Amino acid sequence: MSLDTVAKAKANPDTPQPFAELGLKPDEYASIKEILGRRPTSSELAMYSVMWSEHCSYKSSKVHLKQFGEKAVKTDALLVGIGENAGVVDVGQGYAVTFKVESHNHPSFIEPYQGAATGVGGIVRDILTMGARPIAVMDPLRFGPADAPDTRRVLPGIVAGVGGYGNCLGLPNIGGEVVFDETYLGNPLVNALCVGVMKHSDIKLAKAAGAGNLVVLYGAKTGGDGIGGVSVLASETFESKGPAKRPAVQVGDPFVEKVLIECSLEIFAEDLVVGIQDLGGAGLSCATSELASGGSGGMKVQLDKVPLRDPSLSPEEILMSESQERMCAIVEPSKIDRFLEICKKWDVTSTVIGEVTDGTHLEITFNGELIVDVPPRTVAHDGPVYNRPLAQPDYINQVAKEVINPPLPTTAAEIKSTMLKVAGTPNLADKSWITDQYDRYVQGNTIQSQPDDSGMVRIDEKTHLGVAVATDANANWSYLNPYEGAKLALAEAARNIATAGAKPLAVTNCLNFGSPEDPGVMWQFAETVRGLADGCLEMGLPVTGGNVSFYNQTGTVAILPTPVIGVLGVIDDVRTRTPMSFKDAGLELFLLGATDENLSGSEWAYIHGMRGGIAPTADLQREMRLIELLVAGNKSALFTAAHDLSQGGLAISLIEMVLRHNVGATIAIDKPGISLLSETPGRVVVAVTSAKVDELENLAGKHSIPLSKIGATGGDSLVINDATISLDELRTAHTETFKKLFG
Amino acid sequence: MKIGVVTFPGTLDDRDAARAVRYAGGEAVALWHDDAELKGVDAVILPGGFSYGDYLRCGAISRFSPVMEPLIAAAMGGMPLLGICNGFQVLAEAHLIPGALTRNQHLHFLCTDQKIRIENNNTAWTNSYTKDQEIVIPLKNGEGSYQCDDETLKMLEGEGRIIARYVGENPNGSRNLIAGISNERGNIVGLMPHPEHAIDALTGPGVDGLGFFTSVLKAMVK
Amino acid sequence: MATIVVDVMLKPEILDPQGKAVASALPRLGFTFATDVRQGKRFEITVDGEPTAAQLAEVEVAAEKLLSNPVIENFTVRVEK
Amino acid sequence: MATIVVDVMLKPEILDPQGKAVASALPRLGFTFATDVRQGKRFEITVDGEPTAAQLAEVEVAAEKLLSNPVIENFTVRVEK
Ligand SMILES: Nc1ncnc2c1ncn2[C@@H]1O[C@H](COP(=O)(O)OP(=O)(O)O)[C@@H](O)[C@H]1O
Ligand SMILES: [Mg+2]
Repeated sequence: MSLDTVAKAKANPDTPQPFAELGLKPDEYASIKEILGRRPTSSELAMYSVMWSEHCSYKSSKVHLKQFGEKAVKTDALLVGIGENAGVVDVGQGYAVTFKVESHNHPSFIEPYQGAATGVGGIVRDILTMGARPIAVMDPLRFGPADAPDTRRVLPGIVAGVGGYGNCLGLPNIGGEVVFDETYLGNPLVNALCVGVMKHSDIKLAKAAGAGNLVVLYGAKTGGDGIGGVSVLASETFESKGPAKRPAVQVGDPFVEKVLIECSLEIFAEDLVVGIQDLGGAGLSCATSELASGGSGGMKVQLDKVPLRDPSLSPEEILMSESQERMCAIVEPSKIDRFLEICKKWDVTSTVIGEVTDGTHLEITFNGELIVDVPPRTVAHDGPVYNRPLAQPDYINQVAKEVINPPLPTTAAEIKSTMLKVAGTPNLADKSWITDQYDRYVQGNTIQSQPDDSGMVRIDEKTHLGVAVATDANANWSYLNPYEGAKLALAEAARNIATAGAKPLAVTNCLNFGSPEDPGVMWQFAETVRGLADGCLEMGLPVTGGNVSFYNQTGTVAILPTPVIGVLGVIDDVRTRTPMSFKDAGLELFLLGATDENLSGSEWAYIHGMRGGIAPTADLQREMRLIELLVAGNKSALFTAAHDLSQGGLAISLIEMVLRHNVGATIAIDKPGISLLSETPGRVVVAVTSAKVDELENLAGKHSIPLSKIGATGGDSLVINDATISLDELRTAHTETFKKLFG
Repeated sequence: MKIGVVTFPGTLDDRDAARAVRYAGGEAVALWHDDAELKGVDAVILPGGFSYGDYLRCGAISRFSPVMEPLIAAAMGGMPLLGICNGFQVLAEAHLIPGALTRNQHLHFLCTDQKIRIENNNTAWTNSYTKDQEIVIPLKNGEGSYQCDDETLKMLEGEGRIIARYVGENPNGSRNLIAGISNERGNIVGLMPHPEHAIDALTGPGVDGLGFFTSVLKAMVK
Repeated sequence: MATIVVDVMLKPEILDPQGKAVASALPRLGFTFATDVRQGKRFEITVDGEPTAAQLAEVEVAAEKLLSNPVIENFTVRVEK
Repeated sequence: MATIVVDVMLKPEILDPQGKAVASALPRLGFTFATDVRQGKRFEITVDGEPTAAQLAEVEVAAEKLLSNPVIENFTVRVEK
């Protein structure tokens, strides 16, 4: 079969086409024919099939995600909302910040290093595309059991990939998560978050406006990367002359991306582009159709002009290729020379591949023959929408009946052994084995990074303005109650920012779930979105963007529902941030927030193989009062330190605080088992000087947050009631776990 | 005092190095790898990063950049030249200082707050420190293990050209715990850890790194 | 004592950033002979005595399992000299 | 079209942490054939037509100047097949 053209499609309407192999349903194929009034050409079929895939079209999630828009609070702080590559938030002083989290789960299971590396590369390009300079990355990760052989294959590779790519780009890694659970064994989660900063006037959008403007492809050459999976079939079906199997794995070139970033920022600074789009999933199919539909719809592209790394690629493959490190810009003819000159300076390949027209169709030719002629919106935005059946799974009511009663320590010996166990359990142990492989210093603006509650970067050296970001997901709670789980993760992320004194401003999310074709999973998903949307509305925080990753399951077993929530906040003067720990003896330690019996879904229950029970209910009004208290206390320099309580409860928070600067503490608490191990949300440990205790009491009273004194700092041990654990012992337990597991 | 900071494609810590120069009271001048031009600077810093992606060998490709020609000539003539991390690797590849930097023994990238001891405070870049002063500055690299033959090592030791040594456990397998060395004259220094990330306690482990930059300003006054 | 050599190269269709960097550095230094450069790994494995067929078979397995990543790389095994 | 291969290995006296890591991983996987492993680089350089003597001499120069670092590495150049 030679080149399939629009003319041939009209002449031979009945040529059979491999739509099913490309993942399209018969009715989806039928609606393509209806849109076009003829059968699609093979290139059009390629475009529709990738753009209408779950990954690109959000066809199963769309009906739910629209709540983020519908329920959203109206806020002037949101400069660009959901729908663009990433949302943009006003952080004051003329600065805007953009941030987004995305998944690269499946590729990272197949090839951990490259999968994770290209995950970082992809999210960074999303941020760059908005016109922003990327300034930091984070990496929420999930793995199978820490001691499983496959985790030993997957984890070091993923960590090396995140570091290998991010370090080479010069982006400080300012935080992330590492959680182990057996449901992730065949489905590790690699979520990557990037933050970027720009001036308001620098915001760029993906739109191809202005007839006569040029379409420029720049960056790496196009190869056969990522035309894998379903598309391997496609390339066989399309009879390319190339290698029988196109690589399903994409290999990243972080050096090319670093140069692409600097080159693009120079181009933006001279205001040389009208619109811009990165090439991510679905490659050119996505970039051209999205740019065109961002404008009037008219665009002409000469596909044979695309610079190829592999000359054997067919037009269909060029359209579908997911080769990394490419961007597509719309440039006015008067500015093209300067554009190409800057590309040359950076040694970046750039090619004019087409132009914007005043028509309404995206027309793509190959060697002069018309192979695509479509209304671009139908490719980019009008994909199928499914209202998938959903049903509360049976396990929900079953696990709710389970009694969660792990053994609780009472004697001094039990308290000590519990603390050492908590310090060393993989989910709570020191993560430096991982984070030491990431550059946290580059750019010289990192104020907080691991092991702080949130990452914080300075964005203006003169005014000291900064932003803080935290990501959180509590999959155990989401499993028990996805609605509450989402709200609780939101609250936790917001709290993690507020402990440092930053004011939460905006939310991003990456929703990792099993198969949407499973009504139970779909219910988990719907409940999660409803919870997050309700939570954001209540807290007055807009969702600025996010990502959905479905089909994370091994056979019929889905991963725990894992909504990773990222919250971004602003702090006017980073020099005044509240640190997570103390350097001095003689400070008083208080707990903000009351402790109930919340062992369901706790790490202590997980350690004892207990998964059921009833998740806590999120009290967002209380969370907001706590956040206000923390921000107000920071403003008045009340706190010497503040640290959030979450997974692992008070036990691990105390451990982290005393080990940070090697200053111990003496703690006196009632019911030590529950006090140490319960994971009641909405709690923070703060350290204040004795002179500030009154002020703290007043502030807590004013915000109606329970306050209890739990101890004081000092010494070279952590003393809890009559149990004494030396810091050395505690440190060994906390730090040896990862070294033992991963070498 | 003008101090040039070279940017190669893939350089990352150029802005940090320029900031450090400013903090020390100097004027930072940006130099571009492709211009064989030193713009009248009094000293030059080759900053850290992954120039040319660290492909082939770290520093191997950058070492042939046009800016290197006038730079090598100037440095041979006594102009102070500091190579930090990737810059150290460029100096070694250009054979301005002996030895080579190889893969960390543990094969991982390592970012950590590292204690080092300043063993020679008679160079253009270390005269602000006292001899044997111990300081903490970030170390961050994947190929920071200093290697050379026995003869070179003996020479470096004998001539006091090991300007800084790691204190405590060897972080990367460097011979004799070498963190930094100088040329014979003491104007060219290669240093693996990053003083430019330790000039402000807000953003680094402390301010111990500032001395490298104040040193060169003093050296030039002399 | 003999040396078994395992050469590991990225599959031809996989992007090779290192080879690419070398290929573009060569002409800058005035070397114009190369139309393409690929960079891979070479393992020199020392074994006692002459390598047996069984040993070589074992090396093949090790090359597949440990020395290469079959998702993106090919390898060859041979005895040197 | 021919392929010129340049093999670059660390000099025997230079520490080779990658080779060492492989050597110690092999027995853990049950492979006992190796008494030592060294890891180096292999460059496959594609040239148009049959390589000439002049070209090979040029490759030698490039190998010495760019592809290897003589302080720590040795190299060999040969035409494959
Ligand atoms: N994959 C990772 N990358 C970077 N930082 C991480 C990663 N995993 C954990 N961290 C950091 O380690 C610290 C402790 O992690 P964790 O216990 O999960 O925090 P929290 O309980 O506040 O959610 C945090 O600063 C977190 O950002
Ligand atoms: Mg926290």
